[in-house]
This record gives sequence, structure tokens and C-alpha cells, in this order.
Amino acid sequence: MTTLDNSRAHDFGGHGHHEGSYLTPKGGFFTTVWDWATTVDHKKIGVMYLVAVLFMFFLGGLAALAVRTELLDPVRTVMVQAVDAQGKPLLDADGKPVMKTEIVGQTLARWIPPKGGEITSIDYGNQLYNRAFTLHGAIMVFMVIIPSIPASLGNFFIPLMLGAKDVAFPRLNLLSWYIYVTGSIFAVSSILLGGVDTGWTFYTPYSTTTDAEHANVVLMVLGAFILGFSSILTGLNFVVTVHKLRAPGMGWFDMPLFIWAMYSTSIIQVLATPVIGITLLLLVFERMFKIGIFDPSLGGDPVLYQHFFWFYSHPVVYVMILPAFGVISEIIPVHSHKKIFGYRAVAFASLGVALVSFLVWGHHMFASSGELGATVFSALTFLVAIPTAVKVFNWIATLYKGSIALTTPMLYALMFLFLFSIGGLTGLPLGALATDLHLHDSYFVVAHFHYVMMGGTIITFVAGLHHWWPKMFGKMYNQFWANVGAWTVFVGFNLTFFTQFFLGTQGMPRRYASYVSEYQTLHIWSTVGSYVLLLGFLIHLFVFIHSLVAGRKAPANPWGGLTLEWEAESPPIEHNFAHEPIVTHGPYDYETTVPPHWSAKDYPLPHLPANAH
Amino acid sequence: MSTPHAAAPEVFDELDPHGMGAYTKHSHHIVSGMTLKSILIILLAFTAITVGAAQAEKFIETSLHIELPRWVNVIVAMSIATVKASLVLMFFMLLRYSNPINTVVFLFCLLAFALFLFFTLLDLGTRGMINPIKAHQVEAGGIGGIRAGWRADAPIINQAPVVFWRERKIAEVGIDEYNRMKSILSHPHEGHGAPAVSSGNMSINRPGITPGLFSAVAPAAHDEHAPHGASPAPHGAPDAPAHSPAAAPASAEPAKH
Amino acid sequence: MTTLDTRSNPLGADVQGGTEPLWKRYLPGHHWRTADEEFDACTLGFWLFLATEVLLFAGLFCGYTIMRFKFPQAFANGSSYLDWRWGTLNTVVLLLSSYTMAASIRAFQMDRQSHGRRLLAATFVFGLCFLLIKFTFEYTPKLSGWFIAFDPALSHYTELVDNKALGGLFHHVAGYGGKAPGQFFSYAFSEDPWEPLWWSIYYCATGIHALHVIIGMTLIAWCFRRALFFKAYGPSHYTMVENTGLYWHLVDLIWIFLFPLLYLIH
Amino acid sequence: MLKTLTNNWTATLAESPQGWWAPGWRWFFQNFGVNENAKLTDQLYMEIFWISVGWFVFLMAIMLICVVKYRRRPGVPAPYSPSHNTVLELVWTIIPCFFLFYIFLQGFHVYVDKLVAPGDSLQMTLTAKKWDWTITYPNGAASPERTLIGADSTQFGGENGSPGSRPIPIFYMPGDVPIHFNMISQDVMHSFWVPDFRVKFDVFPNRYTTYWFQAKLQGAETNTLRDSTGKDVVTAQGEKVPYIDHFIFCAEYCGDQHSEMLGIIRVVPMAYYLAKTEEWNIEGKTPAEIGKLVYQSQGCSACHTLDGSKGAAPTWKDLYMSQQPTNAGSVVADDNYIRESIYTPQAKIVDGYPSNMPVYTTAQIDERRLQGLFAFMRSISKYAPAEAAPTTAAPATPETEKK
Repeated sequence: MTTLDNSRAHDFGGHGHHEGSYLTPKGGFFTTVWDWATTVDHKKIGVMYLVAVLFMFFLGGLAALAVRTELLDPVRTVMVQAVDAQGKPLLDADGKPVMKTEIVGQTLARWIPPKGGEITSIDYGNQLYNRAFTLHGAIMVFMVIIPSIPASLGNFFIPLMLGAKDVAFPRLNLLSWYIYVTGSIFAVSSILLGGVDTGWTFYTPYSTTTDAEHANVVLMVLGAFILGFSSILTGLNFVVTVHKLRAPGMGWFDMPLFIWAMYSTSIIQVLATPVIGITLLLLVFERMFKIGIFDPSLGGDPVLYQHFFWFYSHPVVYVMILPAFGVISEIIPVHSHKKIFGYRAVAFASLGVALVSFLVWGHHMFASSGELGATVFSALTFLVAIPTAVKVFNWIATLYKGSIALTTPMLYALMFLFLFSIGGLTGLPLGALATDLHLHDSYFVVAHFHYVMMGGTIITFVAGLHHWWPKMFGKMYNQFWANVGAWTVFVGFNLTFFTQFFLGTQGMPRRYASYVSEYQTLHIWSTVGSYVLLLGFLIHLFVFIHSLVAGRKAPANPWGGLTLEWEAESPPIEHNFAHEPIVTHGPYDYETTVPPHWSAKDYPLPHLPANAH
Repeated sequence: MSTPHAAAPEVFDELDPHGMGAYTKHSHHIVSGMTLKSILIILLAFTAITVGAAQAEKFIETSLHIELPRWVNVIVAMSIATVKASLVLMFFMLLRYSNPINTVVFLFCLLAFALFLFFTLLDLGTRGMINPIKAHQVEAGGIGGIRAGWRADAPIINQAPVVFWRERKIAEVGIDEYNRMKSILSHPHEGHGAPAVSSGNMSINRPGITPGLFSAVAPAAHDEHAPHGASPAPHGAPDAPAHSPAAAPASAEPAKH
Repeated sequence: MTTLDTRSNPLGADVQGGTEPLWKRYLPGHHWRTADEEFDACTLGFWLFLATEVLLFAGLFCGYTIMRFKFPQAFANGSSYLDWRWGTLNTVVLLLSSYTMAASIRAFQMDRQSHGRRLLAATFVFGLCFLLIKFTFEYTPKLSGWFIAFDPALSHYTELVDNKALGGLFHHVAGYGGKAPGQFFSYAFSEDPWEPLWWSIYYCATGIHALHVIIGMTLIAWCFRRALFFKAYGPSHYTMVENTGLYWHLVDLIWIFLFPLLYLIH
Repeated sequence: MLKTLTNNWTATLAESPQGWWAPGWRWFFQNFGVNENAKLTDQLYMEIFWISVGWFVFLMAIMLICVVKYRRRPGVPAPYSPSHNTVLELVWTIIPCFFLFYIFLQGFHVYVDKLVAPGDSLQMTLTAKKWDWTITYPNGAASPERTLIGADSTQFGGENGSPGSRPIPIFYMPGDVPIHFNMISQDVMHSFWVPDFRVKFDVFPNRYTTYWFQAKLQGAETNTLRDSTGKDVVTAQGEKVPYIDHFIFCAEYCGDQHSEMLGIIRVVPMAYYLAKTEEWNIEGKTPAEIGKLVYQSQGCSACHTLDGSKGAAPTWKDLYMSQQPTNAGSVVADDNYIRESIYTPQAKIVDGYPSNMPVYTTAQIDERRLQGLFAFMRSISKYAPAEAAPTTAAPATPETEKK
């Protein structure tokens, strides 16, 4: 196991060996707030990111519920008999009853009524719906999923797992948090000014012409632009940290797989995000000055915008999912006390996914691209399946002959395998050209990417949160209620999104405020599922709050992990480790190593066959 | 919270079997002054060469009337620029002397750029493989709503700005004065000659829908496959490439494939 | 970019620390083992940042390629309004500034403080020249038709000068202005309907490049100030001036490609 | 609710046209492939589906078995097992490649079929605009027929039909004949999707895209066409008209009424189709009849009502020659003003209405159709001269001259 060799390691803490946890307040309320606001400690910044991301998740979730609620009932105009003030039917000159139209449905419009109070056209309700789904998409993509695991868990645990005191550029790290907040404020202010109805993809020429007299779209686009900087700086920071700040003795293949995944993620962030930067900048110019690069009336090409957009936004799909792979690669070995199967395959699969992610963006455009482009992109798209499948096989093989504890994180990891397998396999008909031309922009796509983005990333984010919660806050949580929450989320999730596969194959287009009534049954099931999902997340929220308020103190290594963060105290001290850790075993050597802070009595080592290596 | 600590003890190199600090010794390379000066002179020379090459090409085309392929200009200019950029990268930006990982970073960024350009061109450049109509930029496609100028209250024109402003100028100063101004404004070093504009050839471009799309119910010449005797498809493709305005007048000529 | 430099307050240190130049008293961040490792990490981080800058311009280059592919004539026409002589002069100015920047780093590496500062100042002045040429001789006449009196191009248009301002310092040429991007375009003598697109690309590319020149000059000014007041850079610590140099060279690098693409096509 | 579920999904297990391996058919697709390509697409989908189910069940079974069999027992260590096996890893890397390659090839094969129209296709033009489709038939006619889903549609939804907020166009298409559209958009991007044909292609404002299909009529399960009173439509030969309806959806988000941008492809026999298109041909019609056809077929009816009720745009009842307050002062709605409102609609906006009238070009509404519109509007306006003389153009008033 890791040795803490006082005689050889240099004085890592710098001063005093008795510093408190990073959570210890530095004084009164204002001093503490100021301390947090100006901190360069990666742990505090990670926690600040966590809070910010969870707040945005709440906002985006509200928008999602609004979307689902609106879809309970298809909007329709019905003819009804007009009545006078006394409720008597109005008759025309011929004595026939006067008919008038009435709009049925449009829940959102009833919640947020228009200025006059009466809903006179379907446009108003549709506009609300369009704003709700744009809000949901933009917030969830740019402000929740992209920064969720990297910026919160990554910030907190990358230095800890590497045995470093901090990330490479701590002040840049703080700056990127402030940039994130600034970008989010831009986005939220665009909502307060009336919302944006472009969809999160901002496709031109719709996005350059809608709401022409308002600044909302520009604000939202600038918000996404600014958030890009945050993403770039975080990625840059992590790449340098991984290169330069590994603990003594930690070679590239001694790194935990979470680090590998974060490293791949960061490479994508650095290489892809600038392109969305210039794209969104050109979009802002387009809106403000009509420069015409994406505007067909001046000779520009809207499909060029799609290429620009997806060159970033497809790789960013892997920015979202790769960290999840990393978290799963941590949780499964730790909770089954088993060395990960095929360490190098998993590590290289991360890099492989990062590389291939730059080759396949065109599969978002099969309905709009040319024949050759579509064919080449379709062929390349199937390449993504290989490293991803390899990872899933490796995780399942890791379970073989393990010692599996169904803790909340592990339960979530298994759920991830279930959901992500569905998400991945439903990608196949979307990658195949013929079926995609049917399924493109339908609810099938919606279901597919929710299985990957939410079933993959958000579920894993919650899993990682449960996995590292004791380390982050030094408190245990109620496992029973956490498991109840997990199952509720699982049921709600599948109810919400599995139905949407059928909606999609049957022909329900996405981004429809209303629909033909044949689809209503499945929509109702889906909406009910989303409420169950809400319930599940509320349970988790209460479990976490209960844990913070009344949870029992967490041991330093509750699950028996071998990676370096489990060497630290729970919660870690300000400089992470009292002494610089020196790595003498691999991150998953469960056959040969007693986990730190565990006694050999509690953790009998298995008998090794002679040919084991 | 920063605290000074003793300089790193040598023992760390021992503890670092993977050679993390191995290349720090390369970091502080001082380039010789002679090298810097030589590189500067070479760069200036290449600048002269690239300008000279462009002038030579122009001379060949305008004076000798030899039509060079369009790519010659680009290839020559880009090759020289690449050489210049490599020199700057290697010697001014010290890639030659610094940690090789920096070079790797830069190469990966170039790779991403190359992929971006390649696939975008691959798609946008090969639209017409099956049906040639899909390859064309619609002559005057668009969503309308272009204003004449930047003011919010400027009138909306359903024309290309180029045409609108030309017509307006002619209306303002008259065609003779327009042609006189044009001949002065296009002075010799600015390449293209200035063909006089005749007042009859003005409306070349209307945003909106392609002329000929609906109006041209051409005679049933090329549509013998139609299963019934109806007149043929009014799918007049703008046959002329959009970038040659002279070849694409507004009058709806019957489209020919 | 705070992480590029020392953490300590230079002013305070100077007051307390006596006459020792700042670079000798520099200590690496608490999480670094040695100053060399920190320097190496900063350089790597900055190269990653430069990669993002290159890819930012990649979007513009890609847009340029597609549009030139689609509308070669508009680009040829548009480019013919640019004077290659100003472009060449600006290229030379930027190359010279790159040289002075590299030489300045060399001077600081050898602890030749005043020499290094002079070269930094020269770089700044070259950057200023670049911007002045760009704005005075290129942007302003094309956008508004106002020429500065000693602009050699003015001699071609003497017939059309219809207005003078500031005691004859500026001359207005009728019909010359209006070569603006997209909807701003109002030049009446264009020959290709897609010429506004060329100007969009031109102004986006050179404008964003000019923005980078301004950012680079700000960094250089900051380095100069620190070098002047605190002697912040010397043989063992010159991270910030090194990275500012990298940034400046990148600005040069982008221009090396922009120049032939914009000025030398026909 | 279950009733609506089963209403249109008449397929049963025994009827599954794809054979025993497509038992859940009606859950996946509302109806059977209506042509060869749709069948191939469905077949590919079902192949991928079963491949996926196979892998999924296999993986989940292993996972569950492991979770149960190797659950943690206190004091018992996880037994040793090798942590990598090159042969196994190579095998599970390579085997999926075969599946993936097969799926790609099949997808490509069927895709080419969707792209390449037969040479003898019937050529039509499809125009998309916010939020309407227009299809121009080979003889220049456009379909004026529209239906309010839910009000009088026999096939869709009955009382529950929706969106139904405004009438959607019906396009009569001959069955069993390949039909080829050149598609173009007038404003933003749209996407033409007929789920029953299993194809969608985007419609751009700056370049043409194409779409082709061949809808089956002979041998398919058809309905019989009825008029609005519920009586069977009979042709000149006294035959009833069989038809099949297919929904058109816009699949590319395009704004407020994106979800109302629907249409119906009504597949009818060739003879009936020819009769219909001849009926809508403007040749041999009076100006007012032409105007009415234009009103119905060019999407005017989406916003302009004829009965005086307030729509998204001024009603045409009593509009002609009336005084209209606009943002450019009060104007008389004479020929000049109407012409301007059609070709440059943003010039003057009537107070109280949004500026969302699409731009029409002389190519879409030529002079003849324009005169027809004047005549039609004149016929429903009380301000029009009683004799309704077919003048060519009213003299320009000072107000209309002002821009």
C-alpha cells in the first residue's frame, strides 16, 4: 500500500501538520463568505461548482417539467356554442346558434396568461412551450451536463487522486468558476427578458431572425459563448495538472481511470470549444449586423452553421459522457473490491472516443447533408460504438468474481449500465442512414440522447456524488432512503423516456407544442414518468440535506477504495495530504493491497495463484 | 496561503521513476542573437517572394493573357505562408528547443483544424452527385428582410444590397456620371477593369424565390417521361452558377440540364 | 492571466525586500515542487491556450474557404479593393515586432534589463504601427470614404474629392466608402452580388485579429511595467514575458496566413 | 384512451407483413410500410432492434448473475481472477465490428434507394414557408383544399383530432406512380417528413433538395372519399374514389406554429388526380375564381379570413378599397396597396397586426393571379364599385407612392 515515508517526502503541507478540514470556517460569516469567494482551493471551487450546477439543474428541470406538462394534452381548437353573460346560447339572425372557437390544452398559457388574460391564438401557448424547451436544452447542455462531473467532481478529485495539492493553475480555476457564473447570468437574464425560442442548437436562419427586436437571443448566445471560456480554462487546467502534478511514483498507467477519462474530456474541451466560440460570435454578429455568413439572403449558408455547430457539439457529447465513464470505472472496482478488467483497454478507449469524436459530427445532419458527406459520416459514426462497447464489456467483466456491495453508488452504476446500454444500442438505428432519415428529429432521438445524457451522465453524476459524498463533506447519508431515491429515479426515468422511443418510431416529431391525438397515450405515460423522476430527485435532495445536518461522521475510507483520495481525511485538510503521498500500488490492486485506513482483519486478501501477475 | 518552502530536494528525481521532470532542463534555452536575426531576414525575404509571386501571376494573366488555374495562386501563397509559419514556430516560439509535448499540442490542434476543414468541404462540396440541382446555391434564395443600411428604420429591400445601391447611385447621379466615377474608383492597381454599366442590365438578383421556379411553365420539351399530358415540371433549376451574375439575369430562361 | 506570474504582491515585496530584483526573489506556487516545473507547466498551459486560439481562427478560415469556393469572383473583386502594399508593410511590421519580442525574451534571459525593456517597447510600438496602418489607411477609407491627406492612394481619386475636414487633413472621396460587411454594405460600384460576404469575412478576420493585437499589446505593456518597476524578469524567472511572447508570435502567425489569403488573390 | 391506441393500429400478430420476427409491430410503427422503401426501412429497423435486444439481454443477464452470485459476504475476499485477457478483449472488440459493418451497409443500401428517384417520376415543386406547405403540380396548379383535423376529417382522430387550430392543406397524389419533389424554403429551414414513407429531408432557403416517394394504392387498405356532407364522391364514370391519407410533418424547428405545420398527402387513383389538378388549373377561369384558388392554395387562408372574424391578419371581407390605418399613415386598400403588401409586405403594416406576412414573388403570384386576387377581393367587399369593372390598376395615390 501507499507508504507515508516521513523521512523522504518533503514537507508537503508547507506548515503545521494540524490544519483543519477545508470546510472549517475561517471566522465570522462574512469572513467565511469572502474566503470562499476568493479561494483558490480546488476543493472549495469544486463545491462551488457543485452548488451552481445543482441550482441550474433545478432550473432546467423546472423547464423540463413545464414541457412535459404542456404535452399532457394536445392543443386543439374546438367549436363551441357561444353564450352570453347569462350563460344562454347566443343565436344569430336566422335563429341558429352562434359557434365560436375555443382553444383547449395549452397548460403553460393558463399558468402564465397573456396580457389580455384571454388566450386568443395558439401562438401564445406555443411561444411559451418553445421557450420552455429551449430553456431546458440550453441550461441542461451548457450549464449542467458539460460542467457537472468535470467541474465539480473533477475539480475536487483530480488533484486528490493525483496526490497533488491543487490543480496546476488555481487562480485560473477560480476565474473559470466566475466565468461560469457570468455566462449563467447572461443566460438567465435572457430568460427574464422574455426567453429564447431558438432551441439550444440556435440553428440559422431561424435564430438570426426570431425576436428581431429583442436582445434575448444575443444574451443567450453570448452566455453560451462565455461558458465556453469556462469550459476551455477548466480543460486546460486539467490537462496540465495531469501532465505535471502526478504524485511521485505515479506513471501514466498508474493513474485512476477517472483521471484518464477526465484527461480525454479535457483534450476535447480544449480542441473543440474554440470552434463554438467563433460560431456563436459569428451568430451574434449575424444577428446584430447581418454579416451574412450564415444568412442565405446574403449568400451565406445555413448548413455551414450546422457544420460549425456540430464540430463542437458532437465532441461535446463526449465531454458529457466520458467523465461518466470515468466515474463508473471508479465506482465498479471500489464497490466490488475487484481490479478493473482490462485497465489499458478502458484507458485507451477513453482516448479513442476522444479521437473519434472529431470525425462523426455529420451524423446530426443526415437529413441536411449531401450524399457523400452523409455516407462518410455514417460509416465513421459506427466507429464510436467500438470503444464504447469495449468499456461496457470491461465493466461487466469486472463484476465477475467480485465482492459486490449494493451500496447506493453501486446501485446507480448498475443502473447506468442498464440505461447506457439502451442509450448506446438505440444509437445504431440513428447511425444507419436509412433508419435515421425516418427517426431524425423525432422523439426517438429525444429518447436516445436522454438515455445517454441523462441515463448516462446525470445518473452517473448522482452516483459519483453518492460515492464521494462522505469524502467531500465528511458525513454519511442514509443508504436506505438513497436507494429508495435511486429506484424511484430509475422507474421514473424509464417511464419518461422509454415511451418516447415508440413515439419516435410512430412519427412524433420533436419540438412540437401540440400533436395529433394518436400520440396522447404515450405522452401521458411519459409525463407521469417525469413526475416520478421529480419525486426521486427530491428524495435525494432530502437525503443529502439530512446527511449534512444530521449525518454521522464519515470514516476516511468508507468503501475501501484504493485511489489516493481515500488516503486523505474526510473531509480533506486544506492541503489535501499531510505528507506528499508516494504511489507504490496500482489504483485497483484489490488482490494485493489492504485499502488505506482499513485493517487487514477486515479485509482478508485472496489467495493468489502462482501465475498471477 | 502560499508559504515559502525550501527548494525541492534532489531526492525527488529519485522518487520519480517516470521522469516527470526530465525535460525541465530544456526549458531555459537561450536562442542566439544571430539565429533570431537570420530568421527575421529569411521571413522578410519570404514575404517579398510571396508578394512577388502574386505580382508575377497577375502579370502573366493580365499582360500575357495566359489563364492560370485558380489553385496556383492559393498553393503558392499557402506554401510560402506555411514555411514562414514553421520558422516562427520553431525559432521565435522556441518549439525547436522546448518540451516536445508543446509541439504535440500544436500538431493536434492543426489536426483538428484539418479534420474540420476537410469534412466540411467534403460535405458542402459534393452536393450534386446524384441530382445536380442540389449542388447549386439558389441564385437568389433567402429569407428577405435585408435592410438598406444599418439603421433600424432603413427600408427593407428585396434585392441584393449590391444591386440596390448601384441602382440608387445611378438614379442619383445618372448613368454617365456613374460610369465616370466607376472608372476612377477602379484604379489600375485594383485589378479588375471597370466595364461600363448599361442601364438595361441592372436587376440581377432578387432575394425570395428563384425566378423561374413558378412562372416558367416551359414547353413540354424535355419532359416526355411525364405519365400524363400535363405540362412539364416547373422546377426550373438555376443552371448558371450563382457567382457569375452576368450569366444569371432575372428573366426566367427555361432551365436546361 | 494571473497564473502566469508570481503570486506575491510585487509592490509590497519591493518595499520590504530591499533592492533585490523581483525575479531573484520569485517563489513558485505552493503546489509546485520547483520553479522549473511551474515554468514548464505554464508553458504547456499556454500552448494549450494557443491551440484554442488557432481553432478560434479555424472557424474563420473555414468560413473563408467555403465562401471563396462558392463565390470566387466576389472574393477576387473584393480583394482587388485592398492595396497589397499596405498589407505587405503590415506584414513587415509584424515580423519585425516578432523579432523584437523574441530578442527581448533573450535579453531578459541574459539579465540585460534595459535592453529587454527597450525591445519590449519597440514591440509595442510596432503593434501600434500595425493598428494605425490598419485603421487609418484601410478601415476608415473603405468604410467612410475619408482619406488622410498624405495617403498615397488619394492621388488616384483627386477628381472625386468632395469634402475636406480638419483643415484639409482628411479628404472625402465621393462613392469610395460603404465597403462594409453584410447589411452595412452600401458601395455602389460592386460587380458581384455576393461582395458583402467578402467584406464580412474580411472584417471578421482582420477585426478579430486586430483585437488580438490589442490584447497582445496590453500584455506587453503590463510586462514592460513590471520589468521597469520591479525588474520582474530575469534568467531564472521570465514566465510571463515568455508567454506574452508566445501570444504575440501567434498573432504574427495568424497574420502570415491572413495576408496572402486576403491581399494576394486575384 | 386505449381506444385511440388501437384505433389506427389494426395490425395484429398474425397480420404482421414482416413475418414472425416483428410481433410488436404496431407498437413501433403506426402502419405498415406503404411502399417498398418503407418496408425495407422497417425491416432494417427490426433487424437492428433484434440485434440490440440480443446484446442487451446478454449483457444484462451476465450483470445480474454476477451481482447475485458475487454479492459481498463479510470476511470473504473477492476470489482472484485475471484482470485482463488479450484474446477475450480482442474477440469482443472484433465481433461487434461485423454487426456494425452490416448495419452500416444495410443503412447505406436503403438510403440510396431513398435518394435516387426513378427517371419517369412525376415532377412537382414543393415550397415551404412559415408555417405552410405548397405543392405545385406539373400543370402549374396548386391544391386549394384544406381540412381542419378533427372537424371534418374522417380518418384522423375524430373529435379528439388536433392540432386542428387551422386548416392544413391536402395534396392529392396519384397512387402507384413515383413522384419527385424539388423542395425549397422561402424563409427558415424546414424538414419535409412523411412518417409513413419513412423519409425526411430538410428544406433550405438557399439550395434545392429533393424527395421522392411512390405511395401504394392498389391492393392497399383504402377509405372511400366523401364530401363535406358525408356523401360518397363519385367520378364522372360513376365510380367511388378510394384514397389513403398520409400525414406530413415539419421536422425542423421553425417557430411558433412549427407543430401546426402539417399537411396531408392524399393518395388517389391517377384519373381522379388528373381531374382534380385540371379543376384547379387556372386556365379558363374567371378572375374571381382564379383569385379564390390563389387564396386557398397560396396559404392566404391561414391568416386572412373571409367572414370578417379576426385572424392573424386583416380579414378580406370588406377590405378592398377600405381605409386602413397603417404604421405609414392611413391608406386606401386599393390595387396598388394590395400589390405592395404581397411583394414587399413589410412596407406598411396595418395597425394591430404583427409584421409576419411572407414575401411573395412575381414568380409565385404572377400578374394574372394577382388580378384574380383583386377581382376576388372586390367581390367580397362592400366598398368595391358595384359594377366590379375589371380595371387593370387603379391610379396611384400620393400615399401609396410614399415609401
